[in-house]
Amino acid sequence: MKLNLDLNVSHLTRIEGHGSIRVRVVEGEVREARWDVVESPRFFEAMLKGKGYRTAGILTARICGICSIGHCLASLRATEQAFGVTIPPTAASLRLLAKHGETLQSHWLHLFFLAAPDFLALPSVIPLLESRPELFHLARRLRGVANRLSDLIAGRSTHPVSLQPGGVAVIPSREKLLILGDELHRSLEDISAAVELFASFRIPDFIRETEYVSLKGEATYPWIGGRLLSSDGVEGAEEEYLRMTNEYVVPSNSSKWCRLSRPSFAVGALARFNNNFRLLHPEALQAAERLALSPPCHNPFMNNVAQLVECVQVTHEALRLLDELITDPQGEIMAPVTPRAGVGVGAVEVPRGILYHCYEYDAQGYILRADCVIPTTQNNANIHLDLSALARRYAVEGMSDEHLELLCSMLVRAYDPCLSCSVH
Amino acid sequence: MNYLGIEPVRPRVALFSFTGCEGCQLQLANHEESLAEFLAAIRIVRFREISSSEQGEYDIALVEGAITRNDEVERLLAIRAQTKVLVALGSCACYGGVNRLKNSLDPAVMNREVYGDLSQESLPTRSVGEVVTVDLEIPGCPVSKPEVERIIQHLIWGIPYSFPAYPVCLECKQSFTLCRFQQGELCLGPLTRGGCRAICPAGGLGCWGCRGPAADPNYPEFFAIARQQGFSEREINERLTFFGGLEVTP
Amino acid sequence: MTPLLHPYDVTREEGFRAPLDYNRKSLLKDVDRCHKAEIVSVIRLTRKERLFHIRLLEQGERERFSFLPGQFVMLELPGFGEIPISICGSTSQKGFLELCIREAGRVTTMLHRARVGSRVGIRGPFGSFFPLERMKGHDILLVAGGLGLAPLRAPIMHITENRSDYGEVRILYGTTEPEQLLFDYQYEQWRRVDGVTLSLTVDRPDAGWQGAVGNVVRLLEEINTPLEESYAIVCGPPVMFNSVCGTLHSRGIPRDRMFVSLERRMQCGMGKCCRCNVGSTYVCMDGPVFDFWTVMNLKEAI
Amino acid sequence: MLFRIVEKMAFRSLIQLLLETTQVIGPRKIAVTREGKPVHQYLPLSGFEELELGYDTTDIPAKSYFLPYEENLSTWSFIGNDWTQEITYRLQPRVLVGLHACDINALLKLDKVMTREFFPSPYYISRRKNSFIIGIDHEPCQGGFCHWLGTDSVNRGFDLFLTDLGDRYFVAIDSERGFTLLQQVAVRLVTENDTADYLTVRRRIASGFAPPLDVRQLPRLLDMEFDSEIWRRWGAKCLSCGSCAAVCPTCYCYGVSENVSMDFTRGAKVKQLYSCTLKDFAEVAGGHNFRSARETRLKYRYYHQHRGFVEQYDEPKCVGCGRCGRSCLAGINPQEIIGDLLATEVPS
Ligand SMILES: Cc1cc2nc3c(=O)[nH]c(=O)nc-3n(C[C@H](O)[C@H](O)[C@H](O)COP(=O)(O)OP(=O)(O)OC[C@H]3O[C@@H](n4cnc5c(N)ncnc54)[C@H](O)[C@@H]3O)c2cc1C
Ligand code: SF4
Ligand code: SF4
Ligand code: SF4
Repeated sequence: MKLNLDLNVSHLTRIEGHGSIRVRVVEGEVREARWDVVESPRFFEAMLKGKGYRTAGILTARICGICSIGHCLASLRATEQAFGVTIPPTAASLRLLAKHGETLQSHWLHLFFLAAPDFLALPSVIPLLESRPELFHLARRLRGVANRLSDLIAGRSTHPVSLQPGGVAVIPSREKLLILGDELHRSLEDISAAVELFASFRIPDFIRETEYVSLKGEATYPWIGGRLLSSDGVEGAEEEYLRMTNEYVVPSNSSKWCRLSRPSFAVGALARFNNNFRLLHPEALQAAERLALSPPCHNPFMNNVAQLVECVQVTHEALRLLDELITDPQGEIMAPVTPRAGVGVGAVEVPRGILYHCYEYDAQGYILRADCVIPTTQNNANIHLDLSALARRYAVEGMSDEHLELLCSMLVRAYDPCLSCSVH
Repeated sequence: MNYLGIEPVRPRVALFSFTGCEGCQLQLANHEESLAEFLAAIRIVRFREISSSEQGEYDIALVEGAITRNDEVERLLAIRAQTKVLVALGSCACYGGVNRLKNSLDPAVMNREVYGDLSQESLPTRSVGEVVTVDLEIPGCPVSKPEVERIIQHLIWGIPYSFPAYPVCLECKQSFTLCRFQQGELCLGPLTRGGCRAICPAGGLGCWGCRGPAADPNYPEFFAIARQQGFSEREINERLTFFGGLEVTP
Repeated sequence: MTPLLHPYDVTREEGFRAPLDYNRKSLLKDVDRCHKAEIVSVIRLTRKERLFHIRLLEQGERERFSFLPGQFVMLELPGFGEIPISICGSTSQKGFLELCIREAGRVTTMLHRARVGSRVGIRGPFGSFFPLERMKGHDILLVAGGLGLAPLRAPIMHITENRSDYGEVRILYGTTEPEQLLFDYQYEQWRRVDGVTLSLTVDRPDAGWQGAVGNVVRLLEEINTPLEESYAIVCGPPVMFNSVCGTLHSRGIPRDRMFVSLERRMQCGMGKCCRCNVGSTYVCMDGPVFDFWTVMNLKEAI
Repeated sequence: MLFRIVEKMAFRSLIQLLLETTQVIGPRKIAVTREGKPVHQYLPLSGFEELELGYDTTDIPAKSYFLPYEENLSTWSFIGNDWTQEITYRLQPRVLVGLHACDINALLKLDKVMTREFFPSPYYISRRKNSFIIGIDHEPCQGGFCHWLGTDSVNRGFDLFLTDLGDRYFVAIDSERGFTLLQQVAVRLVTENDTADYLTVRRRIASGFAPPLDVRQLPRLLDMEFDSEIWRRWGAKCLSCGSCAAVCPTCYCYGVSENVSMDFTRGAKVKQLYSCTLKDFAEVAGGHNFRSARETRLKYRYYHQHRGFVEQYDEPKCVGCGRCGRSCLAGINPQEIIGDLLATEVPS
């Protein structure tokens, strides 16, 4: 049993943004187990006020360099809901493709660049270039396809250009779609290799009963819009997002916290998996089985695995969408947009969980009020409580300081937190 | 490459991020075709976003993000004191970027709106160059990785790099893209420094000016054109202030 | 299916693959291919200027290569760029070029780091030349400012090597500071040639400076023999042209007997890129050497 | 020159036949402007249906198929202290169909610069000779002034040239390969009837033009008006964006830059078409700029078009297609500038 411990990880590495971990055990008792976001606050909600509706999606993309497509899509959806615009089906397919590109590039980034080094006992992927080049190139290839998918559909993988109010502005040529489909198809083999790699990792075995919140899929695994669902049984419409999030400010944190049925809840790949696993593609289910992930799973470290399962899912979905776009004659991609006064909410499953944008517009299409609730914000309280539980369990078991520090860091990383987002 | 008898040095590169979206850092991990070569040409000694390793000294500091808090000012001063070359990476670092939009708001009101009674420290946004001396600015939101690669090569060789002097329009035409103005949209292409291959107009969006001004921007004529094409002062200025690098209408 | 149109291969054109000689301008050749050459020695002239001795590697190319004083080559640093540089050595050196280069930007900085033995590319020679044939039997005035001595060195060498063909030869050279004087190790040699005089001047003398002080125009004023039958060659920064040529004209030299070498941005040397274009004139083809009357007619030439 | 008649259906088969083995480039509609005007560009066709021969004009000329906006002049491989240089030229034939007289005249002017006298360009020549050109007669386009410059018709520089006679084309044949290719489909000899119809069409086209300005004085006027306030007035508007030269079918000036791959083993020498209106066009190392003022740069563009080229080749470089004026956001257009220089109103 461990009597005293003072763990202080300031500016945790291999996560997006600046956050710190603090665990203090005094005489065998966990006195403090904190997760604090110290990122500089950015005030996007205030900046959005008074901006025109065409600016909103472009501005909010800049909240996050990793999930800019997701922010842009949530923003566009909020705007379109407020104006009562329905985008053409082809545009919806293209948006979903862009979204899949982002999910893939973000998940691969997290899995290989941020999470994997812990399992391989390395500080980063860079040394792999010399020690295990095949792994480095596997990661490089997988991210490459993902980025090219987003680039092709959204015009650019970071800070998209073609996603605009009413639909999408351009549709890539048939030839380019074909080339990309081919490439994506060929990446399936690499994905299998990634699944095998992660199957060989020892994922820490740690369970804490958690409430999981995500979009509720109807016929397909959910990504953009729809009803909201919690694993504790709370359900709501997209517009009722406030009821599902209950944001509040905590001292010494530039990011907010959230709660629902319990003091904390979790969003992200594991939440989506737990709530919607029935809608997964057979190949994705098979990967889940190979990776020993089965619902409901309450091990936060398994979020990594859920992300990998989603990579399989999304690649197959993207292949199907590409196929449809190639075989079906392409229709309209832009619906007319006329501003009107109103409120709109857009909920989108971004890589780290469910993201909400809500805008109130005046009749000319200028924003009167904006609210964005970000996945990491929703996870903060849960990370905090997980840390306490983890510390309690392992500190008391007498784990070494270094090992505990690693485990705490891995726990936070498993959530793939995005702190620039969280202080938007 | 041992060319001309010159052995290329592998500079030690450190990455630091301040207020921003970390998208520019992320670009460094992108461009997969040449990622391995890129990582072999330099020695990354600090890259918090993807690496836990932190080793000693560095020759080049790539600084991303704008400066909006006192602790950031202190960190930045320490970096300046340690590095030979300080590069502002991305529009936030070069111009303050979108973060600058908050400078026109009342800080107290803004803080209350977002954080209620538990207000947060936040200074008016400054670019990196407004706080310390900057050796090189690489604008872009996000930066273009091929361009960053070229610039890193120039730093390795120790020879001057020059950005295109021409505005976005040239590459826009050269990409067979239809002028956004012809489609009835506003575009800052005529004012903005080229080199991005006019990626936004090609994607169906006017240019928002992320790369700052071209060599000889003709502001008066641009304002005249934008007004004559029916864009309101509000629209024009919303666009011109967006990334903080351009002038606004008088 | 047999294609309806036949491919055309330009490299099959007659003579396309025959050895490349840039003096034969009208032939269809792969004109962007450069002769490979080696830096055989580097001499530091000043802080910013070095003299590079460059030798074409291939013997045939070495034998074919011939130039006239005033012409330039495009010096290629593969991967870095290609720049126009006047040949500043003697026309009697075969396939062996002397280039005096100032560290100014991308390519030149890189070149200044190059070691002996490095391989560069040479295309050329290009451009017009000083009409030394026409000048035979006349007095010659060579006026240079700053880096302008580099293009002047080729005619100086030609004249000293063919001394009996020319009358009095006066070299007037000025720089801002004494330490910027190029080729100072050769002044004694030039001065010892019969009938050649060399006068130097600087704007800002240092403690050890014993020569004249001020602009090169001052040196001109000191000449008190008649100049009407002289030819003049003037090289230096554009601001120098008007004052020097103006003074020379007032001393009786017709404008079409004074020659200057113009500098413009150049990317090809072959009258294609237009960067050196002044109106209808390509500095790379019709120049860089022009008589002063032509220059006056080229709007904005200086 | 030989002449034949081709039925429209036969012409269609000819294009389809070509499409099976060869890249075919022709005017395709890519968008409509906010005023609802269709925009056409010369682009590779995937089927005959995409070809819109009745187009008014294209925003971008056919130039880029002969002088690409960006091209690799050579590539380098570095081996230790040594290097090798590799240069390739176009080998594949292709067809350009639907070029108007101005675009073919533009090629004839480029031919003068690129194929004659000094340093013929193998890059250009290989593309030119690998291009099979089918031109077409058309009604005067909006904003063109080719008839001021005598480029509204063309007698050389193409393989086939069509004139639309309703159900059939009157075809002028100017090359052996054009004549041979035409044998692939049913053609017939020209009858008196065809000739009469052809002349009617040509008369109709000619009558569609507004009266031209007389531009013969331009070379001298450009010298005389070198310091004119005309340039200050127009120059103040110029955005130095280079669009005018980019869309000009005869502007050929360029810049060269070289690059090295990230692993330092390969390099390339890349040519990019440039424009004399761009700020650093005449800038040299050390920062001196021979044309630092906008008005000077704009003036030189006109100087090269209407004086420099005339001095060299006895004809202006401009073909009067009007593209530079149409693409200029600042409304700087050759008709008005020429009008100002001639101190004449421009007839509309
Ligand atoms: C006919 C002629 C003869 C010359 N002779 C000499 C000589 O003997 N010694 C010498 O030191 N310099 C000479 N120069 C100038 C020399 O060409 C430039 O200093 C050189 O091009 C600078 O290249 P950079 O890449 O170092 O500079 P950067 O500023 O990096 O220039 C980039 C590119 O711009 C072009 N460029 C820039 N400046 C010039 C310029 N002045 N002239 C032409 N192109 C330019 C080149 O393509 C160059 O690669 C001559 C120029 C001309 C036109
Ligand atoms: S779209 Fe923008 S960048 Fe492109 S030509 Fe028009 S104004 Fe210039
Ligand atoms: S087009 Fe404009 S906004 Fe877009 S990348 Fe280029 S400079 Fe930036
Ligand atoms: S004339 Fe017009 S198109 Fe040409 S550079 Fe000036 S503004 Fe651009």
